[in-house]
Amino acid sequence: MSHEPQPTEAKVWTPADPVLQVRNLHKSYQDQHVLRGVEFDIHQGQVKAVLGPSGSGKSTMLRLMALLEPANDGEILLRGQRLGVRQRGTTTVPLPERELAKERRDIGMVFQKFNLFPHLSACRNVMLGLTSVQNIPAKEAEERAMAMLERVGLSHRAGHYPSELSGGQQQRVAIARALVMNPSVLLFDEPTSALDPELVGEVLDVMEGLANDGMTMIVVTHEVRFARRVADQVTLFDSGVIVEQASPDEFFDNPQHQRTRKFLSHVH
Amino acid sequence: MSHEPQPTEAKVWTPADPVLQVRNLHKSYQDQHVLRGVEFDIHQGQVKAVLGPSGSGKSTMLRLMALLEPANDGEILLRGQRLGVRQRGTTTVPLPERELAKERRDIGMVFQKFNLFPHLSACRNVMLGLTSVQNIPAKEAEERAMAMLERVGLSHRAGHYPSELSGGQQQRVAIARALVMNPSVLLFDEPTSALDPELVGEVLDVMEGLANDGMTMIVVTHEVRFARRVADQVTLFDSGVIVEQASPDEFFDNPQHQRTRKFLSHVH
Amino acid sequence: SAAASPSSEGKAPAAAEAPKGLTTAGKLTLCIDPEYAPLEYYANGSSGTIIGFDADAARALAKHWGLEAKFEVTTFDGLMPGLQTRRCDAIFGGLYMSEARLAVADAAPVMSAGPSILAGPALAGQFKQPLDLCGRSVAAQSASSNAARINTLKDECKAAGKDEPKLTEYPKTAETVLAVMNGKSEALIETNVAASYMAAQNEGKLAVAPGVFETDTTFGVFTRKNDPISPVLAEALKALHKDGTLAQIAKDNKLDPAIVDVH
Amino acid sequence: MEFDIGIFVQQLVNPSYLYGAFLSVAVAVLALVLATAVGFAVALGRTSQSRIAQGAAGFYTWFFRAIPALLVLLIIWNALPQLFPVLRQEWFSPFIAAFIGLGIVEAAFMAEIIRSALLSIDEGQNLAGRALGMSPAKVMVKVVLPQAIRIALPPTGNEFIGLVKFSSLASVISLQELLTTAQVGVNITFRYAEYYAAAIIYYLIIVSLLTLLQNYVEKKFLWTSRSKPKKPSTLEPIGQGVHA
Amino acid sequence: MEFDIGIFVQQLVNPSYLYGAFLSVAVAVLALVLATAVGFAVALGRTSQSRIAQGAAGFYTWFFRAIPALLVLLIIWNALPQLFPVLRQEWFSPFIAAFIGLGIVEAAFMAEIIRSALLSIDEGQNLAGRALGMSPAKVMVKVVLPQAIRIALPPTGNEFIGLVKFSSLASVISLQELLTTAQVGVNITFRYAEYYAAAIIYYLIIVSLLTLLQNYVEKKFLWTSRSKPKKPSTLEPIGQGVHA
Ligand SMILES: Nc1ncnc2c1ncn2[C@@H]1O[C@H](COP(=O)(O)OP(=O)(O)OP(=O)(O)O)[C@@H](O)[C@H]1O
Ligand SMILES: Nc1ncnc2c1ncn2[C@@H]1O[C@H](COP(=O)(O)OP(=O)(O)OP(=O)(O)O)[C@@H](O)[C@H]1O
Ligand SMILES: [Mg+2]
Ligand SMILES: [Mg+2]
Repeated sequence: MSHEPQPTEAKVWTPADPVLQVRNLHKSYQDQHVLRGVEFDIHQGQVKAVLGPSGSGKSTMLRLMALLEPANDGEILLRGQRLGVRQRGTTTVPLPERELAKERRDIGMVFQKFNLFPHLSACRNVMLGLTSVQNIPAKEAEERAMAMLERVGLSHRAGHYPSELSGGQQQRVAIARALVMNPSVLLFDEPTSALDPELVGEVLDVMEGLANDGMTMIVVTHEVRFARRVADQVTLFDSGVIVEQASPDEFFDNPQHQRTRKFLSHVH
Repeated sequence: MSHEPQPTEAKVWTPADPVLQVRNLHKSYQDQHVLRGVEFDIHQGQVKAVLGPSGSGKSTMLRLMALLEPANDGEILLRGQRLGVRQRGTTTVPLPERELAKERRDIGMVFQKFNLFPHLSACRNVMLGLTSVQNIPAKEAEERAMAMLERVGLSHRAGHYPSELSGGQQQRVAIARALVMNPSVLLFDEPTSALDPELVGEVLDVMEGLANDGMTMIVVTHEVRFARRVADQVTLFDSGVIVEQASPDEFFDNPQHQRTRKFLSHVH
Repeated sequence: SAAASPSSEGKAPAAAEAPKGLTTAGKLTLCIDPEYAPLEYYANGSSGTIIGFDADAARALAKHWGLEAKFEVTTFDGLMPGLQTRRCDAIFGGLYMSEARLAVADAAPVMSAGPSILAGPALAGQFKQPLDLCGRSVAAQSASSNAARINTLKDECKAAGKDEPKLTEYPKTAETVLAVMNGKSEALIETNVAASYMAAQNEGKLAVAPGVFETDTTFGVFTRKNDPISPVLAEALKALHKDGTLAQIAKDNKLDPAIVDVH
Repeated sequence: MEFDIGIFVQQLVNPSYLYGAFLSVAVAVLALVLATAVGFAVALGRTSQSRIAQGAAGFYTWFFRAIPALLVLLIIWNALPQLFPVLRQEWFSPFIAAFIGLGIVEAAFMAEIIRSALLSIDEGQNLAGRALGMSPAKVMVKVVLPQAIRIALPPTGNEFIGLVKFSSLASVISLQELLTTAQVGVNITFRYAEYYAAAIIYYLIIVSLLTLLQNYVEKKFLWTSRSKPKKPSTLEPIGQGVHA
Repeated sequence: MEFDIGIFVQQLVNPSYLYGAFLSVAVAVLALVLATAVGFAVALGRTSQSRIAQGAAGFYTWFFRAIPALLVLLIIWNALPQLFPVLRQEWFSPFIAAFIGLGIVEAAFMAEIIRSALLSIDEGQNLAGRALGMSPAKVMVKVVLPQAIRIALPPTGNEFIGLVKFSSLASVISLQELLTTAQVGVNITFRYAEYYAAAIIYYLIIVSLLTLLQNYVEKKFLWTSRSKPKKPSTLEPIGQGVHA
């Protein structure tokens, strides 16, 4: 850790501090200002549900947190350490792609469309990060992958290819693939909205299990019942800013903002 | 009308009789028996909501009713007239494709993925049936198409192409396209399940308007609130047969069958 | 320079009886591949009238019968099929009368010819006899009798205890010239009449090595096998030779008149 | 032998090159028209229910995919007239034989392009058309074909450019198109560099013009109410094609 | 002149045809390997951020799409050795010049095939790979390429069949492959029907074998745990290709 005093990490991080902090995050595409100063914290073991209308920037925020795209401004701190940049003298410069790749291992991501690798079996999908990023020998990687598939209830499908799995099964494999890397935070981008209604449950069940096991999670979702039951905190996102942030009961039963009430009347 | 007494149309049809009757409908694909004796009636101006798990044969039933595929067995009667076949002596033979095309005009269909013609503007999508099937002059067809677009609230988008419309707008154009042919029955196959949650409302609103205007409609949907508010009758479909058929209140609040209760616990 | 044949300026002999069954009535149609100077080629390189010894001789032949000459332009590959499909009555194309060809078509001799060796001016002087080519790389037009001659030379070299010549075959004569000028091959073998023309066109770069090979083969005018035209045409060519027409045409095309003495 | 700019320029403005280029393009256009018509029939055959139609169409594509176009040209020009005396007449010129021969071979490739374009149209389009009461033929003409054309356009454009270069094969049946014009000149004058350079210039111009035309036509098929295209246009369209 | 079955059969078993066929296939294989390597670089250039790389790659495809392969072969064989004396040596055989020349031209087409295959891979694949912490190169090798290969396989197979027929162009630089073998025979004997028929048989056999090979390889890329293929296999794969 740097001994130079730095603006946002003035004090040493302790486990009581938020594991992930987002400060004043901004992102623009061409002339479109998509994120306009997003700020929040999440503590170890917390589950945060993010709601918001289409186009409000939810996916963009997750991509930035997963270091898949650079922010235009603002900071993301993991255990007090700023991600995606390094200090050079008094200026911060973006990390080169190789260094970014290393930091990404600590943050897992699950996508709306699963994004499984179609040319690899379920087991090999889960193994790939271990063998090609962590350089773990194939045999050990396979054992760990199988254990993770067991955890999402799919060890009997390990040899099947994504095209042979239902949507719900694919998403569970995708969760196992992210989980096996042992990330500090797991990000979910509408993990069930590409699924048939009957398949949603099996994925939400797996996610609820993770939450109970103490995984730190940020979940963009439209599943109100899930948010109410599993989340520690629910957030409404609109036009690139956080409008409301509250406990599930507060959020759904006693929203403070007009915008939240309007949104809930659509989705609820 | 034939003077020979025929098994299923023994009596002359009167407006008090069901406008559409489905009798003992069977359909198999290869070794899969998808529809296994579907039976129901629908009266003029009624709205029937069809629920059921994925793969239960809902879409197949609609395709058969729209005469897009032949049934293996059973009958579909429109105003007492059997569709899709003609009597030759004592045997019934399937109609040739040209005759089928004529009968299809009387039954409109709205698809889950809209299936608008991407190479035609919204207005021309609606016009095509008039000009190329009913041989109506372009000028008159355009007027009627514009009136229909007005009805679904899209006359200001008439010149736009499908790729330039939102999903909700596309589905409304698709409804106008079916409606302009002046069908006796309108079939909907999960008309909102390909839409973003925020766009569902505008399509359901249009459909509710149609129902209020007295359109006879069969709607396969997962939108429980819509089914409850708009439908006259709700049907649960499972494994190719109708399991339960009741008024919305009966269906949702007091289902008779175990299968219905199980299904509702998932979707509700 | 379409030569006026002597028969056109001197006393015109009464036209001999024209053969029957011509492709086009009143015309003598000839398949020709006008890419072979100085026997047949376009006046302007790639366009214009077809000129050269063969072209002039064909015109004289037609005139002999009181007909008009008509050229059916074909590639080399298309000459024989053109004859077979009756697109033309005969081929005037600088074709050797080889045994294999005589098995499928008739031919009447029109000029004597033989292989000649072309090389850079310095090297050309060193070639005096066929065995001087042993161990050398030689370019030839593919499927030509000249290429076949190099193949027989291989055995002769071996018998003489020397290295075989290395033969490379190209589809067109122009590419054989290029091969020598680029140093891909040391020499090229080409029919004597065409060889002189090539040397003239590429003066300073290519020279003929004179007298390496005997002039022991014959160019013929080909007709369909056992076609009634065949004997008539042979007679006519004899007549044109006898009255000096062919010799004059050779002279007009800057060829040695002696080459038409094939009867 | 040095590059003689004078000869090069003289060839560049030589009308016989222009005429050769015209022949190349004309043969290519007619061959493509023929290939599209035959290819459409073959494509329908391959997607048809009838076993016989499938077999015949399959044989056609197999056979003409395997045979070099050069051989087909030689056969059409040299062998067919022996069987059909009508082909010995004056009208059966190298030009006609060339476009028919190239068209017949190209049809095997166009059939595959058209087939995969037809197959790529979503089945829902067919359903929607039939649900409106359109006859199968109407659905094909009004709904499927306009969309299939858009998909078939880029590869067809590439095939067309291929055909232009390909027409040089017709020199074997004595059609003196662009490349042959240069080759004949070379055979007499031995001025390789100048003659071939002139031909290259012509090819570059022709293909560039055709590519611009292709981009223009493709833009017509973007199906937007705005006039500005969605994709940036480049000189080279996506997809592969013939080359010669 | 009648068709002489004896001569036909004699040609069919003539080892020089077999050798010519071998040369055709060998030139095609090496040209395709070269074209894939160069084409991959050009495809990366065209999708790169750098203006210069884009321009250079764009120029390459434009130029070699326009120029007939015949001219490229003539230039490589005749002009390049004048500039680079090393090419005047013995090792620079017609065979080597042929596969380099055809490979360079074909690279322009392979570049487009590879580019569109790379572009067709869903961006989500890239995201998922990077989210796991893979470096861009790893993502390319482990995630994108295996999927792009599957998409590029059918058109590449077609290009390969085209190259086999195409290798006959190399007769212009004195490579005597299959078609040239037949042509030479025809010019010596004038027996065109028998010789060309023998060549046709060879082409049909070669292309049929290659098509079977292509189907076999494509089945390997179906990515199912079952061994049975999902799609019915046919002799002709979808997509277009070169033809000669
Ligand atoms: N790579 C990009 N380039 C340009 N604009 C983009 C890009 N990604 C997102 N946008 C724009 O940013 C805005 C926010 O998009 P984002 O996907 O983050 O929204 P979202 O809240 O996830 O919406 P949804 O619920 O539809 O997924 C949108 O207007 C979108 O068009
Ligand atoms: N054309 C077809 N060929 C073969 N099988 C088919 C075909 N169409 C449907 N099926 C099969 O018939 C069964 C019923 O399909 P159908 O699409 O009617 O179900 P569904 O109730 O509409 O389901 P969903 O809610 O997923 O749309 C499925 O198992 C499906 O695989
Ligand atoms: Mg999103
Ligand atoms: Mg369905």
